[in-house]
Amino acid sequence: MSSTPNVTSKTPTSVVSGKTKARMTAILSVIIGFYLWSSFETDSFITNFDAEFWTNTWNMVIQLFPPNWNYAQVVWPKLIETIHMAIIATTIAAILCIPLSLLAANNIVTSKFLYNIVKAFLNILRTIPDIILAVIFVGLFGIGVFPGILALIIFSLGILAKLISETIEAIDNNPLEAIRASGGNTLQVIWYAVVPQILPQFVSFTLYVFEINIRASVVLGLVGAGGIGLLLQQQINFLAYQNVFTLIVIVFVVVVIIDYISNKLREGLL
Amino acid sequence: MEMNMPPKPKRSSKKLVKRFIISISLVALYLWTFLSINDIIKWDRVFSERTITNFDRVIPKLFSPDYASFGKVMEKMVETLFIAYAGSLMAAILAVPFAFLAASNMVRNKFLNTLGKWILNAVRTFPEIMLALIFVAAIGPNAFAGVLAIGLHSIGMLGKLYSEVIESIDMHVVEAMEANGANKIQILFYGIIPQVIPEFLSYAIYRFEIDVRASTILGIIGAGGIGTLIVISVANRNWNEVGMILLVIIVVVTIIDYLSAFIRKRIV
Amino acid sequence: MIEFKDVSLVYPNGTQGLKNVNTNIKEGEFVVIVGLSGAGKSTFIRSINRLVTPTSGQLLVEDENILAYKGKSMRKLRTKVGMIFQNYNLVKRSTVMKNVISGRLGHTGTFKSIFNLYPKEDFALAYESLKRVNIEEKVYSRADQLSGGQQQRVSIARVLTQQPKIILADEPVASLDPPTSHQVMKYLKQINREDKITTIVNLHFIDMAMEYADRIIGMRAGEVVFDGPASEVTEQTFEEIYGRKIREDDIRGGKEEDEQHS
Amino acid sequence: MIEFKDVSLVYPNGTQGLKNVNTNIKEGEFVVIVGLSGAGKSTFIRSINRLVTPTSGQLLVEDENILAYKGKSMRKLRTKVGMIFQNYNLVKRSTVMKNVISGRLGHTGTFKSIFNLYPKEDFALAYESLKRVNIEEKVYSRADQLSGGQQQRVSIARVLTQQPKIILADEPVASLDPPTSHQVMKYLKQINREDKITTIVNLHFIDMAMEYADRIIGMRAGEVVFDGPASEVTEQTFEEIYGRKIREDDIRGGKEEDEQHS
Amino acid sequence: GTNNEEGANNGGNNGGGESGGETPEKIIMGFVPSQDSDEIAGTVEPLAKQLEEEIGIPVEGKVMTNYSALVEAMGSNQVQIGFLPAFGYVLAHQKHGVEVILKSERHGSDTYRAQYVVRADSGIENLEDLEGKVWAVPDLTSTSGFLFPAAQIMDKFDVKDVQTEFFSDTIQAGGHDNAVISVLEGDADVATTFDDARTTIEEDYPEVMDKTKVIGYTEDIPNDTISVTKELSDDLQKKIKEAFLSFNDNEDMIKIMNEVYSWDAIREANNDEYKVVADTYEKFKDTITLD
Ligand SMILES: Nc1ncnc2c1ncn2[C@@H]1O[C@H](COP(=O)(O)OP(=O)(O)OP(=O)(O)O)[C@@H](O)[C@H]1O
Ligand SMILES: Nc1ncnc2c1ncn2[C@@H]1O[C@H](COP(=O)(O)OP(=O)(O)OP(=O)(O)O)[C@@H](O)[C@H]1O
Ligand SMILES: [Mg+2]
Ligand SMILES: [Mg+2]
Repeated sequence: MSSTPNVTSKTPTSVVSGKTKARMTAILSVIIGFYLWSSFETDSFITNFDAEFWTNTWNMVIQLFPPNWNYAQVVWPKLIETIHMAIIATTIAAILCIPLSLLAANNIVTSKFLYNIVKAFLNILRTIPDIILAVIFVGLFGIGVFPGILALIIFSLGILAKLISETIEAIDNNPLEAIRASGGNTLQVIWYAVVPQILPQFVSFTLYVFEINIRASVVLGLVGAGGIGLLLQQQINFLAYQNVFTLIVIVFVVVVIIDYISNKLREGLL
Repeated sequence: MEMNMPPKPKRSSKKLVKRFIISISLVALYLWTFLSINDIIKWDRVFSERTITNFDRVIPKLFSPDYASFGKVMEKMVETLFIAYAGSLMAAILAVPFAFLAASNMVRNKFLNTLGKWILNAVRTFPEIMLALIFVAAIGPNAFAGVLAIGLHSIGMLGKLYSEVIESIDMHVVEAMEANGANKIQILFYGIIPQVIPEFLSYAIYRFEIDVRASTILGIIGAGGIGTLIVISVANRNWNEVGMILLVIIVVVTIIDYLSAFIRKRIV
Repeated sequence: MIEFKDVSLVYPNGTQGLKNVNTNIKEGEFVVIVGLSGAGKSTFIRSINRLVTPTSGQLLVEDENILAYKGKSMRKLRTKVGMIFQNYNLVKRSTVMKNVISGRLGHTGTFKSIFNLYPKEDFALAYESLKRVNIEEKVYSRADQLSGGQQQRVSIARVLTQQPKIILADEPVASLDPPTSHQVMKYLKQINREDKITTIVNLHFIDMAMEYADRIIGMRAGEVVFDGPASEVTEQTFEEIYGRKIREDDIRGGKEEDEQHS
Repeated sequence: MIEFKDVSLVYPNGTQGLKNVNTNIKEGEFVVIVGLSGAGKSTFIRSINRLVTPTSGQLLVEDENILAYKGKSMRKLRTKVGMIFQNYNLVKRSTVMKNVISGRLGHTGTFKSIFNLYPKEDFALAYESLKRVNIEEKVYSRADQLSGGQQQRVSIARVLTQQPKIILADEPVASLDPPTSHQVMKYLKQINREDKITTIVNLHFIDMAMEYADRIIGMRAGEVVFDGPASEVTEQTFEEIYGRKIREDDIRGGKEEDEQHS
Repeated sequence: GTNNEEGANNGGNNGGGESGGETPEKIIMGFVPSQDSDEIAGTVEPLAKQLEEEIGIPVEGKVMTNYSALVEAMGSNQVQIGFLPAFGYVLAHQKHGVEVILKSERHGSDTYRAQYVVRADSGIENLEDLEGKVWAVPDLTSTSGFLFPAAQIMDKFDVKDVQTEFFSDTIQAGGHDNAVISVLEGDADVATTFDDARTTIEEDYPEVMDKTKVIGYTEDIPNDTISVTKELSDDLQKKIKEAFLSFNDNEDMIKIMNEVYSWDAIREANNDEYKVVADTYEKFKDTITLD
């Protein structure tokens, strides 16, 4: 070795600068501080995990077993209803989200005003919990599948439009420039440069939302918006946990199948 | 210049068959859906006069929130926030080991890998409401039951997202560390964690946003939060109060959205 | 054909992209712009098809001041001016044909283009262009299956399909290895000769510039510091463009070159 | 120091990465490997620190056959062999210091390294290395805030901190522009001379190879087709390496070069 | 159980342990607002406060809109006092040995009935006419909306599966109000609800009283309960019982209870009174099918 390192006062002794260190410490303290506060407010203490907690949990969990397969036959019709609801809601949301997400992408829309309006609208849409949407639509249209579908549409539209518009914002802008430079107008730019780039993500996000919709309908049924959740609520009310578990397993299998199919589709597209 | 037309594109018959099958199944799926959904939805009822009067009755009330209940609603909203925060933070940490297990570039064992993915999937499928029920039974009807339900459920989703982040890291960096003789744990701390931490944080914050919304449902079974209020005011047809709840949720969640977007931008 | 009259461009953040540029490019010329990174080469080129808009001066293309153009007239300008980019700017997931035919977008109605209803001649033209850059057998491949050099040839074919009067090329070979670079430059030169298309190319390497250019424009800090035929380039020119004495390093593989050829 | 004895490597998919390679690299040599894309240059280099494992033959480093190495002995080998990559392979979001000090991971206990408890000397060494490539003022910048050339210098500093006996560099300048390329090559050469570290570099450009190499190894389709001092490279050599007659195109900026220097 | 007030107190927040009879440090009181009432309460705070004063142990009140969690929480003795609807109580008693100590009195009665509502112009006059009609049920777990009327029809017409054998179709309306509305709107021919659910929608549907009529009632159903877990010591149970009963003499409390829970008074109760619900449930335990 030609030069032995000479330790001087200028020699750094840490991997980050002092300023960064201080900032990290501050951030960490804030996170932990908040956590302690909310632990306090919600009585979440590690001491709650005492033996009693585990026995009680265990007593509940064993009641789930074994799943009652006889109950499965009751589930089928509602499961199919759930799938139908999810298909319709996802399809409509996917169609509606196209113009919305284009308008909410800052590399497509040059008008800051329009962009902000659409973005704000989508943000508000996303803030509303699915359960409230369902409750309101049930209030408007009466109990049934229809308000459920509406709630799912609005709910998934918010998610989908956000995901897609972020995808659009992240695409390679160079081809857009190339099309623009050869005289294409906005629609042509979208069709030739944006659509091919986002198509795989569009499909995969749509399938993702489809999965979310299936899961969400488990919740919606609680307030009378159709689907499999209605059964969940009833079985919980009868304290029939084996049936509940059957239901959960069935939903799980459906979701896994959807996951599988969507992976295959994604592979085919990319 | 003589003009030649390009040759017709060759398509392999296998691909054609595949496309054909996919198209047919899609069409069939939609036919089936629309035909059967027509039986379920009673269109004449959905678009009855009653619906119109419902609109007249409900919508104006929704838009004139009952400000008197602000205090009550806000109190429950704050509780909801605390539940969501404690739950997401718990999940943000506990999801990490599962994520590494499920990431195919970290655990080369296909069996363990699939196992990890299945665990995460299964956890995600368990409805929050059922989890909350179990925890209410275990520790009583309080916010902590909600925290556990939200936390456990979130592990499923965060674990999945985390594992995708891990799968997308720059493995060249890992290779570079390997090349200078670092062992596995050193690689983890020097090569992998710095790459994933900002995304992890960002997803955790994102999950917090979702959890705020998700924890609204917990109140139904007494696990805290704003859910009880929602159900009761709807059952009492107190749409003004529903309007107030809606307003509070929109405002609070929007503020959180902005804050978290701001923080996430600074992290990455 | 293209005339810069005291053109300046200040970017919103205050960077001076162009500074009082005056120059005149004649029809059919093959001009190469050289300069250091940040000298304003891209800004110069992109002003011509208004991808950026100069903040003062006049820029005439075919005797019309294009700086006032907007909307439709701008699109019309752009159909006349083809552009080739450093990173090819192809839509990676579309086929070569779809990329090449997109050169005709400016000539085709929105509706027709969206449903791929191009006239037969356009397809023929696109195919012809692919043939001219010897890549016709890839016509239905996806763009991301091609190598860099092939992608750049496709992007040349796209420009050819556009049938432009001017071709702008912004560092078309910066991402390519030397043999491929020369191939691409040769195609550009050949098209320039055969079709009499005015061609303006940005290059990083002054040596390659001298090999192909009719005329070289040297830029530095937004200003034109040299403008003349390739044969007039001297050490002095280097100094002006790079702001210091020429060093062997400025040319890839300096001194051993001579041994090589001896 | 490094001896390939009839080394072959077949990738799992059947590609022959190396084919009966026999060569001997002596301590302190500066060897440049050239060859077309896919010739096996990377495979050659990566065999030496066992990032890939040859499937037959013997590979001796300091007279020990490293092909049998596993786990601990392999990590020990790797602490002796530093590596520089085309894309720098820095952890983008970590500071320069953290990246450079990671060169000492192989010398540091797991626990200490996790909590950044390096001895003072290590920090000093890391800082010293940064100084040697003239980038010490960036010590607390994040790696992604640096330009390509700077990143590559950091990655050299990382290797220096490792205090290796051998440095491998896999196309260290392929992503850099010519002046920066030369700068990086010069640092490598300088380190090779000052510290007597055996250095093996892959390059795409034969001209740059000749400028820096003590010795050039030409590869083609997994085989060594030339092996000798830079001065012995002839047109014949080119033919062997590139599989065809040398053309002016093979060197960036061919013929005008001579005019240039006249 | 015997009193071992000191011994069984395990010091935990929520008590616990299986030894019958203890005095926890704190009592949790769970309240499920009865779906079978016109106004649904959102708070149990005033009751809890008053009770705390009377028995001298901290009392915390919790409201939940679904009784199953309350039943389970009482099962694990995380909640000691539960305001359970009749059906919920029966389940809790069977599964966890929860005991009823009190019940509510509404409109001067400690029981209520379920009613059959049909459109006034439908020509349906009595239960016989209902055969083959469409039935709107608030919820299959509702005591008045489903269990009692179904049992009545079962016995009267000797059918096994009321939903499919007697009625032509069953709609789950999702609430007593919704059940009435679906009759009003013609989606169903008959709704079974508590007596009289129509008043809850009168404000929104002023015509409801004229356009519909009640053609029959079921037998009496006991009102909602105040129940306690078996782990509570007899002494404490007694104290709690007395405290609640004393509210009957407290004008303020009566007022609160009436306003918030539409309770007029609190009465003593024992498990036998709920046997009728248990029996009814027994009939359905295996035959309740959904859809
Ligand atoms: N959109 C922009 N906003 C602000 N400044 C810009 C913008 N584009 C370019 N610049 C600046 O303008 C100057 C000229 O940039 P230009 O891209 O024209 O240089 P160039 O010669 O093409 O360089 P390079 O060889 O790196 O492509 C540079 O200082 C650059 O940083
Ligand atoms: N992991 C691998 N699996 C299969 N084949 C490989 C793998 N890595 C390299 N190859 C193949 O081995 C051959 C030699 O590759 P290598 O990367 O050594 O070439 P190279 O000379 O470094 O080329 P380049 O200049 O492109 O880096 C090539 O044909 C390559 O496709
Ligand atoms: Mg440029
Ligand atoms: Mg290589």
